Amino acid sequence: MKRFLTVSDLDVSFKTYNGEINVLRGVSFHLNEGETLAIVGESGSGKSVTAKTIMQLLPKQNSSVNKGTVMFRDVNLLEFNEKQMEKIRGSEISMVFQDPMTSLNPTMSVGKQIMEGLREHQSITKKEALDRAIALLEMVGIPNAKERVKEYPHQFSGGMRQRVAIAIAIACDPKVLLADEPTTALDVTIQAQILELIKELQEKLNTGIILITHDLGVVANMAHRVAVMYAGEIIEVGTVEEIFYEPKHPYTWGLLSSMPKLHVEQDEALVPIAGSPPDLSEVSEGCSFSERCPYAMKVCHKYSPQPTVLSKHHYASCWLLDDRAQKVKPPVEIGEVNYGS
Amino acid sequence: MWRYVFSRLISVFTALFIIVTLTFLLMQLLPGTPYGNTDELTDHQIELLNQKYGLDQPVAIQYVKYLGNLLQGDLGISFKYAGRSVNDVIAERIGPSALIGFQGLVFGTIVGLLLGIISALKHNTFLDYGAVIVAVLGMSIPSFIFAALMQYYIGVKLGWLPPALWEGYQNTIMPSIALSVIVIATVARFIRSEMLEVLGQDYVLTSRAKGISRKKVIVRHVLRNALIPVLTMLAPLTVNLLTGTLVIEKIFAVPGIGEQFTMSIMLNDYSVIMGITLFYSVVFIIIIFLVDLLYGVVDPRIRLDGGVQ
Amino acid sequence: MQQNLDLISNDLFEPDPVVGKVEKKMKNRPQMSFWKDAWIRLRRNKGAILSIVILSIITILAVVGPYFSGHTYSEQNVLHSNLPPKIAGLEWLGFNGIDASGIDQYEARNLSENYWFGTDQFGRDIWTRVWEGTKISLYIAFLAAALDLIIGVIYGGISGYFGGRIDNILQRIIEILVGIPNLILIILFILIFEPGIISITLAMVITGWVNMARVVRGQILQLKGQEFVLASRTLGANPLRLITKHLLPNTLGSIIVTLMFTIPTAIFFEAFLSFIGLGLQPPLASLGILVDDGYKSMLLFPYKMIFPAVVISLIMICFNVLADGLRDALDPKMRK
Amino acid sequence: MDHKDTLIEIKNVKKHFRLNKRTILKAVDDVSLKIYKGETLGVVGESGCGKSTLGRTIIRLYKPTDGQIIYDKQNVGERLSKRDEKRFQKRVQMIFQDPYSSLNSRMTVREIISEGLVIHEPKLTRAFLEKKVSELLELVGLNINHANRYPHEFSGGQRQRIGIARALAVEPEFIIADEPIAALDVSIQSQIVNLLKDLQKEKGLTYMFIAHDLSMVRHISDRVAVMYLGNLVELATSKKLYTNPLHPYTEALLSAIPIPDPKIERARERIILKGTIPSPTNPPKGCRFHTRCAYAMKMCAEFTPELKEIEPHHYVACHLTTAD
Amino acid sequence: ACNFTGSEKTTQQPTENGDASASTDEGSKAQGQVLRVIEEDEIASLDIVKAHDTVSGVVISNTMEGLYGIDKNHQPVLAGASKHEVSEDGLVHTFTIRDNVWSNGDPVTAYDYEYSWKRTFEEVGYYTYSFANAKILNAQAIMDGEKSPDELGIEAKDDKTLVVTLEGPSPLLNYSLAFTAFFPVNQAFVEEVGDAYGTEYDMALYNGPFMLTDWQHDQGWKYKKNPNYREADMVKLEEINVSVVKDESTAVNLYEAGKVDLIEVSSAFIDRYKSDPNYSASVTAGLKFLRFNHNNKFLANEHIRRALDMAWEKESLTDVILKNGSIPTYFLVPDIAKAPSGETFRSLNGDFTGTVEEAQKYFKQGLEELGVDSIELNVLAADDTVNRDTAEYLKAEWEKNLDGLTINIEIQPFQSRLELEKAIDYDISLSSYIPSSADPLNYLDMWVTGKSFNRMDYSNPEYDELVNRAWNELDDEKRYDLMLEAERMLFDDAAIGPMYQDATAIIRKPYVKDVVHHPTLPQYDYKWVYIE
Ligand SMILES: Nc1ncnc2c1ncn2[C@@H]1O[C@H](COP(=O)(O)OP(=O)(O)OP(=O)(O)O)[C@@H](O)[C@H]1O
Ligand SMILES: Nc1ncnc2c1ncn2[C@@H]1O[C@H](COP(=O)(O)OP(=O)(O)OP(=O)(O)O)[C@@H](O)[C@H]1O
Ligand SMILES: [Mg+2]
Ligand SMILES: [Mg+2]
Repeated sequence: MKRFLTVSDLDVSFKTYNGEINVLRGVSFHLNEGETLAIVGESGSGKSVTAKTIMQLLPKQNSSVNKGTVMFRDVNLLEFNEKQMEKIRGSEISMVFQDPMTSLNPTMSVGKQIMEGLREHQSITKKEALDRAIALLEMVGIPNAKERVKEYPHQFSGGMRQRVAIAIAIACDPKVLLADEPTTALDVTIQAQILELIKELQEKLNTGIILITHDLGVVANMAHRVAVMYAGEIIEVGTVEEIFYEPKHPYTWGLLSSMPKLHVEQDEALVPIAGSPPDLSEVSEGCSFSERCPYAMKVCHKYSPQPTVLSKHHYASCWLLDDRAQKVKPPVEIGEVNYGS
Repeated sequence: MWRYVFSRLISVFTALFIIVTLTFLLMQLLPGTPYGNTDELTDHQIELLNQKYGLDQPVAIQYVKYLGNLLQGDLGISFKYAGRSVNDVIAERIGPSALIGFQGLVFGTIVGLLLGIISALKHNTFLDYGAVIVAVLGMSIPSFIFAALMQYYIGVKLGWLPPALWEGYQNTIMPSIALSVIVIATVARFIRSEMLEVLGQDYVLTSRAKGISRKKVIVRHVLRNALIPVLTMLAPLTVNLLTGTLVIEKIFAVPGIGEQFTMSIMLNDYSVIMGITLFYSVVFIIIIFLVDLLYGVVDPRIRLDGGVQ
Repeated sequence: MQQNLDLISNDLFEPDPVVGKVEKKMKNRPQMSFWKDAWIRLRRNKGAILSIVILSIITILAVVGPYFSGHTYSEQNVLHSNLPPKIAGLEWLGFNGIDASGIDQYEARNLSENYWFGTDQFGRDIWTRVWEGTKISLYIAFLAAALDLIIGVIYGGISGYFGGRIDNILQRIIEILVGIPNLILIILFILIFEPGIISITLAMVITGWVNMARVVRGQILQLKGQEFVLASRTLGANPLRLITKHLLPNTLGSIIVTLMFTIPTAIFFEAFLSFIGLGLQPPLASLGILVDDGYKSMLLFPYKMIFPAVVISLIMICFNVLADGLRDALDPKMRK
Repeated sequence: MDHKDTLIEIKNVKKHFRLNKRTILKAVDDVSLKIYKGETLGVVGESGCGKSTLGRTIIRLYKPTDGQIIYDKQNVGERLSKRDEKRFQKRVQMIFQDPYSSLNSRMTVREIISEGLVIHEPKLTRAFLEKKVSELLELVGLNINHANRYPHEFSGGQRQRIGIARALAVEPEFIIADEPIAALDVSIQSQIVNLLKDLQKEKGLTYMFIAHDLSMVRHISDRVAVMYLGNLVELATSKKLYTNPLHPYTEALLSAIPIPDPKIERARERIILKGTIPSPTNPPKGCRFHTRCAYAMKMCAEFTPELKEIEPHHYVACHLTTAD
Repeated sequence: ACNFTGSEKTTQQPTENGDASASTDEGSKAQGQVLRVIEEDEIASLDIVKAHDTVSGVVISNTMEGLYGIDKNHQPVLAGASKHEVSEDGLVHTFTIRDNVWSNGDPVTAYDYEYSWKRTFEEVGYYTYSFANAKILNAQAIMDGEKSPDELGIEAKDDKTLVVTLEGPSPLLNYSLAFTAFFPVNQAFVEEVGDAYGTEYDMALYNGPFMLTDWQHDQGWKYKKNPNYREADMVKLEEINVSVVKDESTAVNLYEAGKVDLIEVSSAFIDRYKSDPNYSASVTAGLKFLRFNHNNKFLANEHIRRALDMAWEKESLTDVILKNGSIPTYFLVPDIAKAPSGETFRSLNGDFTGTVEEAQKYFKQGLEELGVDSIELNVLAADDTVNRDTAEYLKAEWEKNLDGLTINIEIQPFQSRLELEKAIDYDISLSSYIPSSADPLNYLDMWVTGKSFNRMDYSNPEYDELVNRAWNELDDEKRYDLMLEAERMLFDDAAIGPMYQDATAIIRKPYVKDVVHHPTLPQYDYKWVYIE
């Protein structure tokens, strides 16, 4: 496996009326060919921003990338100009945007929207592009694709739009697919179908996928590795097994334990993580999770932890991993419980 | 769709009917006679004239007669251009008006689009301010001043184009440009404002994520979504341009219809007034109708036949 | 930040969970409505502020300018007719009293008095007339804007929002209003009404707002199906609220731009009305009339047209820059 | 759960959209069900099967093409008087599926959340409103710091929470939640779900909970309705439905739930639905699912199965079960 | 170059210099004897019955001819008639028609005259009043509906002999006969084309020095020399190209660009050309004056009227505002016609001038008589630049010089102003008059009680009597005495306020020679023009 997308030490900030907010703070990760990296984490933690930074699609007027590199193969995408990016976007790296409702042009038929990228990057005729668009729509499970290519996004249900967005993204067989919550609006059967499709695509083309999602089930199904984000930082990375069975960061624990379990009685309340996410406009001292962490120590409020290497793939940034810290046990469910239905 | 077009047609005819009726009635109130200067005509003679033209009859009868002729496509005979039929007067004059109007519209739209796009893309830069100022000058300085300046400098001093008259294609260039000024301003301003709105939308990101160049994104995605208000504003402008504009036609001595209209109202040339009003209203209603249909083409979400619920 | 791990003393590793203990610090922006917020944003726009300043200066000059010159707008002195502009100290800017044929008219006629903007053919002071005219044209501008906002926006809002049959009827009414020749109505007005500001106002009421109504309608047709509107409807918002709070704010960009077109149109419409007798009574003149009059002798006495045209253009440029600023300020997404 | 009061009864509701001259899209086609006071009815189904449309029809955003919607003994599917309408709007609220387009980009979060309050009680003081907004924001895991911001400054999940706060503001008794949590991370999902449940307990709220996340649906719902292509195909208490799904579609659905455990998830078998998904503009004759059903019989293509109560509180529309 | 006309029967070839960028250097001229001029409006009609605008007048008078014509010195001379005999009592005039042909080859006969004149009455032509003024028998009665057009006093005895009968002696007859209204038409042709007569260049027949060979509606038309004209060898121009240009600055620009040879200019442009050698101004018979509404409470007072006439400087108006060579008038009858003694009307009657001081005195007196100390008056003006400027000038002057006077300017569009004036619903009106012949009697006749031009309810029986006598006086000397007295009486009453005698300012290329510009309508005569 070749490591061909490396994001290192990315700092991104937005100017708002509340002052500058540092949305990404030293985000680093890499992606190998043919691999799926899932990014999970708090909503608002910067997952979408990370993806947009890679694509260089942040809103120009109020965002700035302060630091870091995005190495694609051996070039730094952040140094690319618009022209060079245009070549890359859609063909080498493509993205499915989070919101299916607004990410499609309301005044262009879905077919045209799919064909557009195709015709931009591949020298094919209109007819071929149309056939391909219909095929793509069928692939993502839209019935009656021949007729529906001519329809407009508002005539599609949310889930259908999302599938259209996916069709657009995979149209040119990209090397890297940034999928920002590609299945949130889909029901499970279609979701399964789409995930299958993505997997096939991956196998065929050796595509690297960054999958941003909240659905840990999807993560379990799809991901090879998982990165957990919190407040603009990656606080833990590891293979999917490592994250699910041996998570080391208290936030990851919190995430995993707040899921509903099919075997648990439904009257039992879910266990969310207490508190609310930090205000990114302030440069806080210490670990950003410290205020919500039940295991926090004094040091956590003072110094921010550095990634600790736990295995070849597994890193976590937490003071608990320091030798001096008391050993704490993760909550009961983690790693032990069988989720079978 | 057809049902909609049909019901729309009915209401359009109703509107036309009301326009014709009201104009006919209001016209009766205009002071004076259609015979021009009647200083030296005796009362008896005016009576004779009224009889001859049927103006001695009650308004209601005149009106019914007018409608009758109208249904047969006969707009009557001009008073001022004695003996010439209004159909002819309009037919002869509409060509030049429509030609320079159309050229002005096309030219203005193209230049306006370019200016507007530059403005929006270079938002709040000097290019933007430059384009804004050009557009604002275009709308705040009346077109006849541009026309006169052009005529003097390009037509007389430089001699590049004929200063006026209607002799060949070159004669259409300056009037068209003069007419385009307001179009440029309109399109540039509206495109700028709407594009800024649209550029912030998510689907613009999607299309850019496809690797479409900014230029193409603008042309294919942004422009179209920014088009609705431009269309709305251009509609009446188009009507005005195509049906002739008084000053520009006067300055460039273009034998157009705009000048004719004012003239006939001033001289009570009843049949010409009615004829041009009708003509104008039909063009107006058709263009507005087309624009309404275009709304739906430009933005398929718009459905005119549906109410809120 | 690579800290030296050894610097961190061991005692720091005592548990100290704070969950639920610390009250969230309230670092809050003062409560602001959309409008107040917009105003704050507008204040940061240099162009807009400069425009406000220039517009204020113009407004002040419109009020006090006529008193500076020592002439009234109607004072006629044919001995001083057609004098080019002359301002002591600004000769290098062209304010040198020299006419198109290169003669210093002030010397030629042996005049000691300077007319800053020159004089017209009646020997009236153009400076005074320009500012007097500005007063009227500003009134016209505000009137046009008010009509647009009051009639046009409401009309268009209702038409677009309710759609269907109401829209159909309202749009046909507009077509009728536009279809009936304006000039006939105006001539009838001239017969019935005294010429003056009220007549101008009435004439503008007939169709001055039509474009605005159509623009607003078009926008609202586009917006009314959006989910945020539906959301508000489920909250029980009545049409008034939906239109004013949800639809119009999202249409403001177009409303403002349309307004910017109505104003110059109105200024020259007034000139037209005055020319055929419905508007102002001469010798009172608005900027539009001054431009129209000056246009006739544009090549020989360019200053007669240039000064009023510059003032109109300046007003319009300021309005537009301000409008653009306003449009940005009213769009939360455009904030910097 | 036997003796519950019916809060809302949907009788043979249809909602058809006319796409063009010839095509009619039957988004909801003849759906009948009851929702009891204080319960949570989960609604699941394929995307595009008409869940949102059903919800929107109930809340009167769409006028039903046919059928009745009886809310508290009143048919709200038809025109209502101003007063009744207002009352209805205060009692029933909706959380919209799309957190992006359902927030007005020109309003601050404060204005968005307080809108309902202002509409229904125009006389509220500023201070009260402020307090209320602050409470609501805390309730959904945001804080008053966010009140002055505009929607575009928020992430998808944050926007969704704003939408939830907006719906809660008027203290409705019935909430139609159209995928309220799809865009949220699990922690906040659980926070919201807990919140909804707490509110339900406290105030006796009723929910119609539309979602794709079947584990969450199971967790929150008392009963679950399964829709397919505009029809209701199965309706049962969640326990029964999850343990004993009767409709083949439900079965397929349940088998496809992704499980957040990599080992199991990868080893697992799913029922993969075959065949193309039919279009709501031209639904298949007979049982609408028959084109993809593994057990389809001849009669399925001929006759439309009726929704029948197979066991207490368990309704299915399938010839397989009724044939027994 | 292509043509953009809707008309299909276009025969026009693009003119040599019609092509853009041809030659723009000043003074470029068309080849050969071609004159290029402009008109400010379209020809209304070529039919003398229907046309009563200046443009049509010029075209008709250059392409057709009546019994009399006007010579270079603006005097009537025999034209279509070779002989004119008058009966003793001056009532029966017998004309011998000269040999001449219509442009279709038909001879011009006496019947053509008879047919034409009667047709004018039948069709209610605008100029029937000039028949009445000329005292043609029964003209007035027909106009009043008391007699039928058939009974008009004209009869063709044979092809060559035409007898015109008058009601009384008519000192102005010859002048009148040169006017377009008295021209003949070809009966056969008129009856053949019917209503279309005069609507296209080929829908009319010509018997004058030129004939129209092309007419693009609203764009222009083209005259060609008429080879069959009786004096064809006198006509030097081969062709006249006329373009319709309504805007004055456009006309100037065309002239500057060398596209036309002759234009009229007014105030703003006169400044530019005043010292140009090609500039010339020629006075016309047109008079601009103030009508006072004699029914108005204040204006009924003679002193007020006199004050209003005297209280402003007429020179400034003509020299500074109008600048086109107009002459300030302190009289009614301009100096155009000469008395038999050779003296002009003005040298005989002098000017009725006054000073501002006198005006102020009169005004005070008037106010005292009225028992008020301030009055407010409206000035009615048409909505064109000249009238507006004049009104503005007057308002400022009056208000400056006459204490207690407030003037409101009331601008009205052409028709409305006319109606208001006719209804005598105004205080002071800016009016103008241009007679069809420059005889003093035309001017004096306006103020006779009940005349349609009076329109201000001025009535003085003695004056009426004087004018009436002048109408019937064939002895020119006596007639002049009567007229002189009448004018004095009018000014004694301060009945009107004369302003200025209009002039036309022209610039023309130096190679254009002998353009004759008559003081009365129609003004332009191209018969003698040639290109050098
Ligand atoms: N255009 C913007 N202007 C200002 N702040 C922004 C902008 N876009 C995003 N943010 C802020 O950046 C942070 C990260 O946003 P992002 O969209 O990456 O979140 P996310 O991790 O994708 O969350 P979710 O799962 O809810 O989509 C949020 O706090 C958001 O408020
Ligand atoms: N306004 C509309 N006009 C036409 N068709 C519509 C409209 N709204 C929805 N539809 C169609 O109705 C069907 C049902 O849509 P609906 O939004 O109810 O699906 P859903 O079950 O909510 O799906 P999802 O889970 O993807 O949100 C879809 O086929 C959709 O295309
Ligand atoms: Mg996101
Ligand atoms: Mg939905």
